[in-house]
Amino acid sequence: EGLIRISQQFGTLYLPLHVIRDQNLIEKHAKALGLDDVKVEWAQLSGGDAINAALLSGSIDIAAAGIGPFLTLWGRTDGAVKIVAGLANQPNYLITSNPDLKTLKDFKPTDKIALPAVGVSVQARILQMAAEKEFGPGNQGKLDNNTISLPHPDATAALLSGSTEITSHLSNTPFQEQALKDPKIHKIFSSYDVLGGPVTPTYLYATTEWRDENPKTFQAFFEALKEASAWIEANKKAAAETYVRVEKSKLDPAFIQSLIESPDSKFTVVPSRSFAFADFLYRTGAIKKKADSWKDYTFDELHGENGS
Amino acid sequence: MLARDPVLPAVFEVDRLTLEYRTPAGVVRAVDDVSFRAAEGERLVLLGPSGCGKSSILKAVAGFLKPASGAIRVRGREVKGPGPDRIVVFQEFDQLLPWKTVRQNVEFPLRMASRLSKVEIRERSEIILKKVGLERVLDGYPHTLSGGMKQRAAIARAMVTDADVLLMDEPFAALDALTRTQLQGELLDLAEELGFTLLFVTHSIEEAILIGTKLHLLSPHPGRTITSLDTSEFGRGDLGSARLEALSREVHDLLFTKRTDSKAVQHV
Amino acid sequence: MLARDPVLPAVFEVDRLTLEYRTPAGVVRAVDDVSFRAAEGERLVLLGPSGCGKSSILKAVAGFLKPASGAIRVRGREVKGPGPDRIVVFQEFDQLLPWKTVRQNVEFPLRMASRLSKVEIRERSEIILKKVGLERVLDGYPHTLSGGMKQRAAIARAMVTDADVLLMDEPFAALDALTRTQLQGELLDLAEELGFTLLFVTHSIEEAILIGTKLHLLSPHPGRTITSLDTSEFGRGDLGSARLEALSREVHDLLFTKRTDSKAVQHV
Amino acid sequence: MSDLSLGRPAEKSRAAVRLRDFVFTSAIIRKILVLALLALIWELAARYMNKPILFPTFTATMAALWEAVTTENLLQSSWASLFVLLKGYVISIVLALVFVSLAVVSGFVRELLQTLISMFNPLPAIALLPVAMLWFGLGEKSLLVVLVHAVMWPFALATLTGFESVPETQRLVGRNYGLRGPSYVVRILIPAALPSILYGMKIAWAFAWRTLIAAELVFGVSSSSGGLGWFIFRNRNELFTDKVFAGLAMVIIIGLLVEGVIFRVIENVTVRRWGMQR
Amino acid sequence: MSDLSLGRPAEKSRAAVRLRDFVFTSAIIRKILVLALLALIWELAARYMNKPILFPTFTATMAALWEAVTTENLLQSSWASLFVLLKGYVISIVLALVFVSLAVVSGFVRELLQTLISMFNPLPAIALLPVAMLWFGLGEKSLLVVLVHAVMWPFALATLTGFESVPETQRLVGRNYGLRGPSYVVRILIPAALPSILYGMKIAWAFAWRTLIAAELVFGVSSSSGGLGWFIFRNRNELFTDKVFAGLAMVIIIGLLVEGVIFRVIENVTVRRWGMQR
Ligand SMILES: Nc1ncnc2c1ncn2[C@@H]1O[C@H](COP(=O)(O)OP(=O)(O)OP(=O)(O)O)[C@@H](O)[C@H]1O
Ligand SMILES: Nc1ncnc2c1ncn2[C@@H]1O[C@H](COP(=O)(O)OP(=O)(O)OP(=O)(O)O)[C@@H](O)[C@H]1O
Ligand SMILES: [Mg+2]
Ligand SMILES: [Mg+2]
Repeated sequence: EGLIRISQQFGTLYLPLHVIRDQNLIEKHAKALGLDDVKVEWAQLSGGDAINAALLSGSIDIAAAGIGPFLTLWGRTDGAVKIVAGLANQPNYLITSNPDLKTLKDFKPTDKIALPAVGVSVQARILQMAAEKEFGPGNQGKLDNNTISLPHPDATAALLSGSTEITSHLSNTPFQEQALKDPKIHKIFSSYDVLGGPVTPTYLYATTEWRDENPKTFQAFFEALKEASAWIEANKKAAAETYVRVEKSKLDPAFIQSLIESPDSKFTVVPSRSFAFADFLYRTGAIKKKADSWKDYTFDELHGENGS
Repeated sequence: MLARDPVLPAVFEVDRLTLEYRTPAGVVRAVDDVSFRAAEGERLVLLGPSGCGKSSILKAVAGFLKPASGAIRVRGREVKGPGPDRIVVFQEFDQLLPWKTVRQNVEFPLRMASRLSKVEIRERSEIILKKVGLERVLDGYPHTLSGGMKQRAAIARAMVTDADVLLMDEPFAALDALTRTQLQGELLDLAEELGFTLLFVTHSIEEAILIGTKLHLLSPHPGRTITSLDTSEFGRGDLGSARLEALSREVHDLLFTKRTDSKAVQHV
Repeated sequence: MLARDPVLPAVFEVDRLTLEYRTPAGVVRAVDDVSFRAAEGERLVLLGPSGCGKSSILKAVAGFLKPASGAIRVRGREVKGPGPDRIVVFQEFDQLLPWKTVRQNVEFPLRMASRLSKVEIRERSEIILKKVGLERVLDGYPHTLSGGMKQRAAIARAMVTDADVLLMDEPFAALDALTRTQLQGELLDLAEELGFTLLFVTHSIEEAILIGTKLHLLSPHPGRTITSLDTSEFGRGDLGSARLEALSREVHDLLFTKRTDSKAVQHV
Repeated sequence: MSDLSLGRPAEKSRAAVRLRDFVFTSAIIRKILVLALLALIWELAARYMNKPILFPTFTATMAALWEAVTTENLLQSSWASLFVLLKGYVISIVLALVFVSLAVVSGFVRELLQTLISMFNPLPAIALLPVAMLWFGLGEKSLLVVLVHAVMWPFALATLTGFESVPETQRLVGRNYGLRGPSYVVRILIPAALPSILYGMKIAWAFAWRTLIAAELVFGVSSSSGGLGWFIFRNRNELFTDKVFAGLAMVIIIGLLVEGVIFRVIENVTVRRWGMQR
Repeated sequence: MSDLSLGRPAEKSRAAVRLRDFVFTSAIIRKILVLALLALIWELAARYMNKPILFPTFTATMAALWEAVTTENLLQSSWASLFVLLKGYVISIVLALVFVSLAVVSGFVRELLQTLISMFNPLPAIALLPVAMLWFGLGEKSLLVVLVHAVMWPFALATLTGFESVPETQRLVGRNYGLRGPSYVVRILIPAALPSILYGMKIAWAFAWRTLIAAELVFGVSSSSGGLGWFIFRNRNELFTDKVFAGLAMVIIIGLLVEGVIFRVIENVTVRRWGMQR
């Protein structure tokens, strides 16, 4: 009790964490719960595997990573980690600089799609699900040979420069919005199209053990998160400024505000369409543990919500 | 005049020594069944053709080479390894430590022994360096010295130590006649003064007779004892004398004329 | 008997040569205003005390050291750098290439010149290696040789080349009396046979008189010319003769007794 | 490093002593002992930590290695990586040797090379990535560029240092026999600097692996042609830590083989035989 | 490498020649020329490619560098990284020296060290990360562990190779004057092997940077004070390629300073002065 270590990655998706940090919300809620002396530590980690390793080694208490790394960890630890909350609903776009590419069917073997961590990242899973939808069950791997592992910034730079074989990118906010500013780039699909509605790609998760040992800290964090999400939805301009301030970002605040204000984007703790991933991963054999509903891998606090 | 004087205890004693080197092509026997001994204050000179194993014997006495058979005892105790009680002047030019100046090289053994104060060490080193004629390059590094100067610095480093056993491998080979004579004199003076025991290798028969109280002659590779001679009666005064020249010629003949060992021994 | 013979064209000619080394402590003058010349087939011996600059002169003639002033000409052309027309035997023991066997070391210059077939190269090398007494270690690597054996291998490597200018820096310093005499003989034989021109450094005055047709005496550091002597009339036959001994003593006095240069020249 | 290492050990009479001597002198047996000891430490540490997902035991890793080799074509992936690696390695070494040889001839090239080395050596390989992509596109070519960058500078530095430490006399001997330019480098400098060059090759080998694995993780593999790095990456993402360690064990095994067999043999027939290194 | 480098250049009369000589012999001026040349090549290549998002020009990079230094505390971030780096560097070098010194005394330690080197040297630093986290948690300690791993093995190998190449005679001299154990290592082996050790230190320096930057990308920072790697990572994520290059330029500048000032001075007062290296 009294110590919480939270990991963070780059991007506006993690805005609730920035807000919590900026407004000292955990401390506030801890106090309300009678926990006076709470210490919050922030760890900047990148990559789901590093974050999972940090969580498992007890170096952090709250992990923030994509649904893919989470489900893998959940499966491998046989349910010893669970989702605390989603971060936000945000779409991932498949964008391309090749005007001939309109649907997945148009991809020829030479049209390379960049995404982080071929085969395992959220983006890779989305592409597989899209392929399954497009080409039918069992064909989810059809475009695997077109994919290239490349971190988002490098992929975006490659796409924008237009001088490499990379013509497409299954991207992420804010890279996709930055890329789409270029008139040569167009969108092929959004993850919302593939999954049929808003998707929460990234989650906060913790071990059940930690939660059992630190119920109050956990509660304070959860409340803080809820407040932060609500505050963002209510104060989008201030939220953008918070992001710029906390991240010391050099991005234009107006641009960040436009990201937050995008109709596709919604900050909420409630998971959306996570079960589609769990089901897909189990069906395709990527995880061995079967979930019957999204509630199997989330903490009770969320179960009252209208999640999926 | 066979050099056996069982009354005086031996300072070092080499007993049926055989030395071998392992090479990829097989074992090379460098020294075969050589025995000698030197008592306190004696100066034993090894003489023998190039490659006969003189340096190897010296290294074995210094403790760098383990005998294939036989024994080496220094003051009665078997040699287990090298030590500052037996200071060596090597044959190689690169025996000065290149990262030390000439002065530092000479001071080095004194600092290691650390019985003297810094000032004393400095003074002693300077005196000895003046004796070998290196006062001009006290603070030069070894790589700026000529071959002979390197050798002189190495000699100075050995002479400064007060060691009571000195092992010197052709120390004067790269010196001109005058410097050589001077340093021979210095060495003999020091020997008289300090009474150290010396194992000395040289190719000059005259030098051997002059320096040594005992000569030990070795046959060509692998080195075997030809004979031992007592030359303690020869001193600096005999330089150029007929007596010395006669002995020189005798030694030359012993070394380089093929005869059986027994004959040689009889002859002595 | 001043060595000036303007009729014969000079093979190498050193003209008012000054050599300097730059060190962190300042410039060291090693050789000061030295001139000499050697005509075809002459054998010039440099004699002088340790550190007087003999090796430096040799290296300058070989093209490794640039004169601070003065000129060096070989067959009339200024020396610009080293070359296989002037083969050097260095003073250092580490001049053999450690990654080649003795045989390969000796074959090396022949292979570089590549005028001979492999078989010829092999034969010639073996003959010369036999002459210097290294037939036992043909396929040994240099680090397994004794000091004298290394020197002999280096001599063999130089003698095998047929170079018409040889520069030898105390090549026989680490050899025993017999081997030394033998190799002196070999060198003189070869000189007669091939007629090469030789620049030779030694500390033995007798050797100098025996080998050289001309002696060039140098004063202590920095080396300045004391005088030049013609010794072409002395040959192997004079070994031990009174004539040779008298000259030896004279040279010794010239070298090591302090007198002015002018006097020395008059004396000659 | 015994003082007496030049000589033959004195004969000892008892068999036990002989055996001990044999064990302690035979390089292979000593190596196996060391490896067994390390494996034991690993096993105990892992058992003590008891976090198989982060740090599997030695036995679990070996089992995973066996499984990966038999069912997942690990050997083939290793070969794929090794092949790229060897290409990059050879290119780097040849390039570096050429560059360093030029530096021997020209003071300007030397300064240039030294500057390039001190500039590029500290740069992480990933920094080169965007530029490499720009010029060489995706896939093996860029991978090779990154690999060459990682390997070439340290090797060039080793070679340059080695060349600079060649004893004066040997240099002079080479010049004296008329060697210049390439034949001087090949016949004098390279053999005389071989200890440093071999050291450079070992370092280059190690860093080629480090970089290749890291580069395969970060970019440039399409999923079909996965190498060892890809194998590790995939299993790490799926939290099959035992397989991750199996992949790393593969790297170690290859490293031990190359070091213990290839480099050791080369050293024995060259620098040790020549007395240039003990 | 001139044949005649031992001697003073012959006096030449004309001022032009003097000037040329000065330019070509003065190390600093030559270095500046080389750097200017490289900057020019960079500028031209970048202008020709005209893809600022992948490869900004030299001038743009310098402008970004200036801006980062003046407004974004780049110097402070660099110092933060440098501080960690120096800590890891010193630890590695001390550890390696102790380990190698033990290896000098004991054949077993030597075999162990050689085995460890050939095992760990090819392992990418990130592979150690999970295990390091398990033992040392997040933050500087783990960073140091990863750094030490990256730096220690190559340095130890360099030192070991150097020790093995110490000329026999110098070794014997040390023994002869009664040196053994640590004082033998300190007074004989280390100075005699200094060219190799300095080379090892240069390599270690380079790899410390490579690793630190890469590790800061993955580890990020646990505290508020981001290092240089973090600066690069953040700007890469925001697609400010010129700032990414500015961060890399900072690494290069530090590298050039360390190489051109510290290491050069050390070399001049040691190995070059002693005639052990040209
Ligand atoms: N490291 C070694 N490995 C193999 N053989 C060696 C080694 N060192 C010396 N030898 C051999 O041992 C023999 C004796 O060598 P040593 O150096 O003792 O001779 P030496 O009498 O000193 O000769 P010199 O007068 O030429 O110096 C030589 O034949 C040589 O070939
Ligand atoms: N690399 C160098 N740097 C500075 N000074 C040097 C260098 N080499 C030689 N010297 C100096 O030049 C002088 C002449 O040296 P050189 O080697 O030519 O002498 P030498 O006549 O061959 O002596 P020796 O008979 O002892 O071999 C010496 O005083 C020496 O100190
Ligand atoms: Mg000897
Ligand atoms: Mg000399």
